[in-house]
Amino acid sequence: MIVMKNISKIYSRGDKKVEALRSANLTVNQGEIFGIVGYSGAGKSTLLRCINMLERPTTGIVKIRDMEMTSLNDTQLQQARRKIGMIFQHFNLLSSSTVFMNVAAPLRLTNTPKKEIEKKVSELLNLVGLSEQASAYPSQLSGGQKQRVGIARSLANEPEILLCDEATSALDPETTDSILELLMAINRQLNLTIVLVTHEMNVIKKICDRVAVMEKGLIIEQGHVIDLFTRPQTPTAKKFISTIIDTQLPDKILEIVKNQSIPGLLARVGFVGDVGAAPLLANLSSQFHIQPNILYGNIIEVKNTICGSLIVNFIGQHDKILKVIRHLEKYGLQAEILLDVKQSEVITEKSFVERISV
Amino acid sequence: MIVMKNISKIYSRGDKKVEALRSANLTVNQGEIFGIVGYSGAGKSTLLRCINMLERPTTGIVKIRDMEMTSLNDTQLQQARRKIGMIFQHFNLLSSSTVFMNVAAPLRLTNTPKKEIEKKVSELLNLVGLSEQASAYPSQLSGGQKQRVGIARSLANEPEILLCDEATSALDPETTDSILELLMAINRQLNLTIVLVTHEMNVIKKICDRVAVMEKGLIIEQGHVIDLFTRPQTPTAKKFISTIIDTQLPDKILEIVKNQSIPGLLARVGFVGDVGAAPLLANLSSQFHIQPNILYGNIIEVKNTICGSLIVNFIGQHDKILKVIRHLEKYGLQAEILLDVKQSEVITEKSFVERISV
Amino acid sequence: MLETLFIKNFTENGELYLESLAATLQMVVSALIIAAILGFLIGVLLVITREGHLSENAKVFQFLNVVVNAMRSMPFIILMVAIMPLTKVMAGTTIGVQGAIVPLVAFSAPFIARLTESALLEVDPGVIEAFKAMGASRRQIILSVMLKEALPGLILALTVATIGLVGATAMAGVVGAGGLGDLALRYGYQRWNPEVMFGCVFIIWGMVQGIQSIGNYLSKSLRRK
Amino acid sequence: MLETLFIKNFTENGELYLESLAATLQMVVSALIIAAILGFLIGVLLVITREGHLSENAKVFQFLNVVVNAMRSMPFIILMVAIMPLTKVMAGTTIGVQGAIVPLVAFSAPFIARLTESALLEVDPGVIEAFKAMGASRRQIILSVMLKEALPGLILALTVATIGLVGATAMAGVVGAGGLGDLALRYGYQRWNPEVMFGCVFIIWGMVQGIQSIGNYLSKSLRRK
Amino acid sequence: AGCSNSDKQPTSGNQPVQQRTQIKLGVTPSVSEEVIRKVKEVAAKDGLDIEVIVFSDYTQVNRALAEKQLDANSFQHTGFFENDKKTHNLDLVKIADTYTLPAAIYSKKIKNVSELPDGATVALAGDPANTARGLYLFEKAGWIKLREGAGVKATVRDIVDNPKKLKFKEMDQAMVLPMLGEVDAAAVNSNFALAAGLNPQKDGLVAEDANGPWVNLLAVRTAEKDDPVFQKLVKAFRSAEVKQFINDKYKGSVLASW
Ligand SMILES: Nc1ncnc2c1ncn2[C@@H]1O[C@H](COP(=O)(O)OP(=O)(O)OP(=O)(O)O)[C@@H](O)[C@H]1O
Ligand SMILES: Nc1ncnc2c1ncn2[C@@H]1O[C@H](COP(=O)(O)OP(=O)(O)OP(=O)(O)O)[C@@H](O)[C@H]1O
Ligand SMILES: [Mg+2]
Ligand SMILES: [Mg+2]
Repeated sequence: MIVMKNISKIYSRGDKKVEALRSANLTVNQGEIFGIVGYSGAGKSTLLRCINMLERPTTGIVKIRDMEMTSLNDTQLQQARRKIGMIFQHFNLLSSSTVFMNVAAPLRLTNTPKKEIEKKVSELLNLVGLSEQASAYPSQLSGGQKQRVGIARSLANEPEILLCDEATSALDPETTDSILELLMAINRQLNLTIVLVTHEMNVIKKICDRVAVMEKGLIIEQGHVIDLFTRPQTPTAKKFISTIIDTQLPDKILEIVKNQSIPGLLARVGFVGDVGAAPLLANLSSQFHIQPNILYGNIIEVKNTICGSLIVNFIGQHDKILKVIRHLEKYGLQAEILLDVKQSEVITEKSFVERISV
Repeated sequence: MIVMKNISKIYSRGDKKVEALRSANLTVNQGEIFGIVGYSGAGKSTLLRCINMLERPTTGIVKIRDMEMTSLNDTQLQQARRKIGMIFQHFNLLSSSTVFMNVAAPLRLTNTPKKEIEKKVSELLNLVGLSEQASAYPSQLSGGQKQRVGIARSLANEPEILLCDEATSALDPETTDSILELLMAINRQLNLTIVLVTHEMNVIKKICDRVAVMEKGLIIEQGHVIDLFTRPQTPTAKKFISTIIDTQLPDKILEIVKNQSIPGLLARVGFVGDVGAAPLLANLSSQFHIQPNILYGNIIEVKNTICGSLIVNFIGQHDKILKVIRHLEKYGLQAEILLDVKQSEVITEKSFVERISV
Repeated sequence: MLETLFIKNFTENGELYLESLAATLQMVVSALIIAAILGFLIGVLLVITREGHLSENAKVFQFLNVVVNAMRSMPFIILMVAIMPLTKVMAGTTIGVQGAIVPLVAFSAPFIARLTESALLEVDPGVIEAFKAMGASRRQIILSVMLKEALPGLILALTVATIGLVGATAMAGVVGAGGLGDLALRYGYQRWNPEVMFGCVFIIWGMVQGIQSIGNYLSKSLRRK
Repeated sequence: MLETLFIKNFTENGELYLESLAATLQMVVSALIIAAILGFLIGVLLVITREGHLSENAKVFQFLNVVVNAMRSMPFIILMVAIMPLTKVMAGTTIGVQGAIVPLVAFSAPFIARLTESALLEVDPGVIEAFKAMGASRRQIILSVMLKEALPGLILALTVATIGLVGATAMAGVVGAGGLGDLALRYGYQRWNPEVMFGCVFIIWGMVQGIQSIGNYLSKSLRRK
Repeated sequence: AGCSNSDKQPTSGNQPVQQRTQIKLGVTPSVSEEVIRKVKEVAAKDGLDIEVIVFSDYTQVNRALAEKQLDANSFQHTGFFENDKKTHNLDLVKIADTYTLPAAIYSKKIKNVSELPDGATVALAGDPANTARGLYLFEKAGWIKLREGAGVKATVRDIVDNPKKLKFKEMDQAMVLPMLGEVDAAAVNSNFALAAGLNPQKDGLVAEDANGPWVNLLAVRTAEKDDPVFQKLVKAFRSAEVKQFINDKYKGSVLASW
């Protein structure tokens, strides 16, 4: 659906050149919800803006279906853009128009009949929870309300592709959820393709199929969301994941473990999908006489797949525990030994923390 | 430190009156980091802006130390404001000034010597990771970079109170963390009082001492963060908490449980602090011959306190399980029975989900 | 005292004032309508043909820039003479109120163009971008975004221009068009008749005050920032 | 052909042009400096005394509004006559270049005030708020926020006003101030010396073009939106 | 700007000659306008309808007449008329002399022309109809010498001798008198002197002769000079009533030439 090849974008700032994008490559399939994450200034917005030519890439090719965006003339580009909705990081609303008129704008561009506009806009305002604000002006809205106007506007002309730049960053969780559900519904019903820049892993987790991680103008990691969540390759990806799967063992717990006198091993146990990790763990005690104490961790649902990451203190003899870990791995879990509890004193605090952090 | 009494604020929009605040009461102590959460449009920004009189409350009193802000004259208000930093939801940077000059602005207002300004600003830019952007103009920055300029600016004149309106909403987790650490450091070292509007529970969890939940212009819940996380009183609070302690059992897991033939009880087990919940659970199997299977849940650290919420499937006879639960409660855990696994078929899907959701 | 003087002045010279007021109004209104349309048009072109804007075109920009400057360089009377052949063709006459309108347009339009240009340059580029992204045509962006967003500024610009035009009509007496300004000059200034002079200035001031008030009011009630 | 005509014209009438150019420059520069300062001041006051602004004050606003309108109502020549006593006190004379400067200021300042007002009204209220929150004094907000943020607009306004002032100097001939515009009118137009007329217009156009180019350049390079 | 199709103008000029009862007549403000309004009254009794169009500047009136936008004009003296005809190549002709407005030198500083100090500043009107008059007055006062044959087109550039090193301020004719206090002496047209209550004969240091080249006139297009309508006009103008009006109103500052 969307193919971006070797996209680079160089801004000049005074006489300094800023490389916002350096040969980025991206393919988004039809009907997919594609997430882009990355640190502030990584080039996410720039990449997104290259898709609909708001920013002309310095080099590289952008194709949507088989249309080469970079080579379209003005009229063709206008036609192409009418099928692409966009939600802006800074909203970009008409300050002189009411909420209603802002949402109606894309419809008015295509001379939609007035009746239809009214119907469609009321519907959208209802969906984003702004029916009461229909006649307010943007300056009379709260931050989140403005963002919702932008969202409603981007959906008004039923686009085939939706580009979202931090579409929910100013929204509370409830509103975010309802917007995400709305996007998923449209995605399913109308086969809408969505490219979504965000820094909220909750958003990625809830709706994205695939995700790309950007850093310094490059796409450094790309793949299915589950893979990113369970096997992040780069430190950046790990950092992002850690916001919802927090596997950095807190000092508090560390202390408890250190003061423990019984021998054991501290390990991170990860699992994905319906492997029934919990029963497996629970059965260890009767099967192997090893007590698995879950000290810390999360089990979450990533787009219909359960995945978890737990810090487990296995109490018992080392050889037995190793057997247990083999056993777990046989069932598809990943286990990583972090610490020998009895020997913890010999490991310096620093290297210790390093070892147990994922 | 900050006392707000019976604050109401009525905007007029055309001939409609909008009650943005309806008799809100708030007390923030010296040196405290105080969070305000609430749905979009709840009145959070308005409340924050009433603290430094950017918005004059329609009724009510605002006191900072024993100074009544509402009755200050212009000069006094200016003096008072010099000790209050503010980070705006929409950044509000000088578009005609470089990043450096934007951050230097508060210092220049007080005629700080040039040398000192240079030192201070470089320091701040370094802290927010914008040293390289010092000579860029706001329009040349990414969203998150703009926000960081706003943060640096608000800290420039070493305020005693910092008002943050969604200060990290455009920031990636890494940058957010470093900003939050910075704020905590200043809070500890200089006894800075921080009032922080956000919709990210991660932020609340990481740095806030107390928190208020707003809805429709009212403060509907207020208290220590741990209490909010462990015993949220209102649906709004619960919704916010659920973004990081997700206790809404996914359908996937539900199915597994329903297809299980062994008798048992599904329960939510919550714990706070160093109760050693994990070993307790782990020991059940040997002590009571009850297998606790952790199906879902999170254990997180909320400002130095471990707290968790786990959905546990206790496998065994009901009477034994009830004994177990008593046992757990004795040790300070909370347990709530959600479902009789063997009888799950008689409970309708809907009421079932309702019951298991917190 | 002063009041009775005023009343005397206005009753005595009533017809004179009325006639001149009519001439002024006729000139201002006709010239304004045409000049505003032309000025907006040129102003829009001056903005969109700039570097990096909607229809970047250095040649058109330079051409318009030079023409507007050239017209603004000529003292009104010389401008009047310079375009007389055009006036003759367009208005059928070069004297009287009819003959004054074309030169007044030629005087006001470039001025309105410059003010329009200034106002349009203040429009938030982000909003223009949003409409580009929606697939709005150039015409749609100009009409529904630029002109709409700049409206409060444009109204103030038009107010300034209208008042400038009222001032310029004073010089239309050169081609025998009459009007309040001309009356003030002829009777008041040249014949040293302070009553008539101040009578005229007073009426003009009333007009100006009215125009400005309307402009301020409209601009303010449309400003939503 | 045309070129040689030009050269002949400028060498023959060289002294005349130089003298007039000097007079024009003297008038424009002196009047501009004073008018800009006054105009900025009044423009700022017209903004900050508005309802809901920095120093809301209906009386001051109304007073300035009326005065500015009154001054803009008077045809330049009448304004010149009306303020003659003031001119005498301030400039020591009412004739010549010296005597023309005060009226030119009185003509330009209200105009600059209006343009300043328009430009300042475009400043983002959010930024003003941010500085209020920092505890900036009114003076600091005006200087470091409003004037700074509106600078690109203010420069264009000043450009428009300067060119208007160049136009107005043509009328300063009324009090014997001379200048290019006056030369164009008296020698060129009234005595039908097309060469001189177009020579003058050409020089003025050169000035105007220069002023506009500088204005455009500065405004553009300062615009950071 | 010659317009060959100017016949289509909606003036009364294209009616059959005998039936013309209406003319458009151009004037400039002040005396010429005031006199013509009286003439209009008189002519009305004779069935002649005069539409008066006031031009606040001299430069357009002859041209408007030549282009048939007017039928006659009355605002200028002979010197200006002859010169304007030549420069703009206008086919116009005088049909009658009207009156003279003698200009004079006035001063608030000196009582006699010989008292004028060296380096003095003198003011005069800068427009083509009046500059030469001022300069010739200065020559008559013995202050300067003009180039031989400079005539009605004379400007300060035609001064060949300026022994007193006088500085000349050319200004709007209406401004000269109000500025009298600013300069050492000034040449002022009598319609302005009149308004200020000055009489050229009594108050002026040097005054023009009553019948120099500065006598005013009625002008029409050459082709129509024999149109009987203009005889009616001349008759009305040079009537006793008008003369009476002039004498009463201007008390000797304007001299009727009939
Ligand atoms: N100037 C105004 N005029 C009219 N209504 C306003 C104005 N400013 C805010 N409001 C309304 O007041 C209510 C509270 O706004 P506020 O900005 O305080 O919300 P918020 O809690 O900060 O929301 P968000 O999280 O979306 O920023 C909203 O419904 C908003 O529409
Ligand atoms: N117009 C511009 N001129 C110069 N540099 C620019 C411009 N726009 C963006 N940049 C730079 O390009 C880089 C990438 O910017 P971009 O907006 O794509 O970042 P982002 O990933 O969207 O960040 P954020 O999450 O903070 O919004 C940044 O370093 C920014 O400073
Ligand atoms: Mg971005
Ligand atoms: Mg808000």
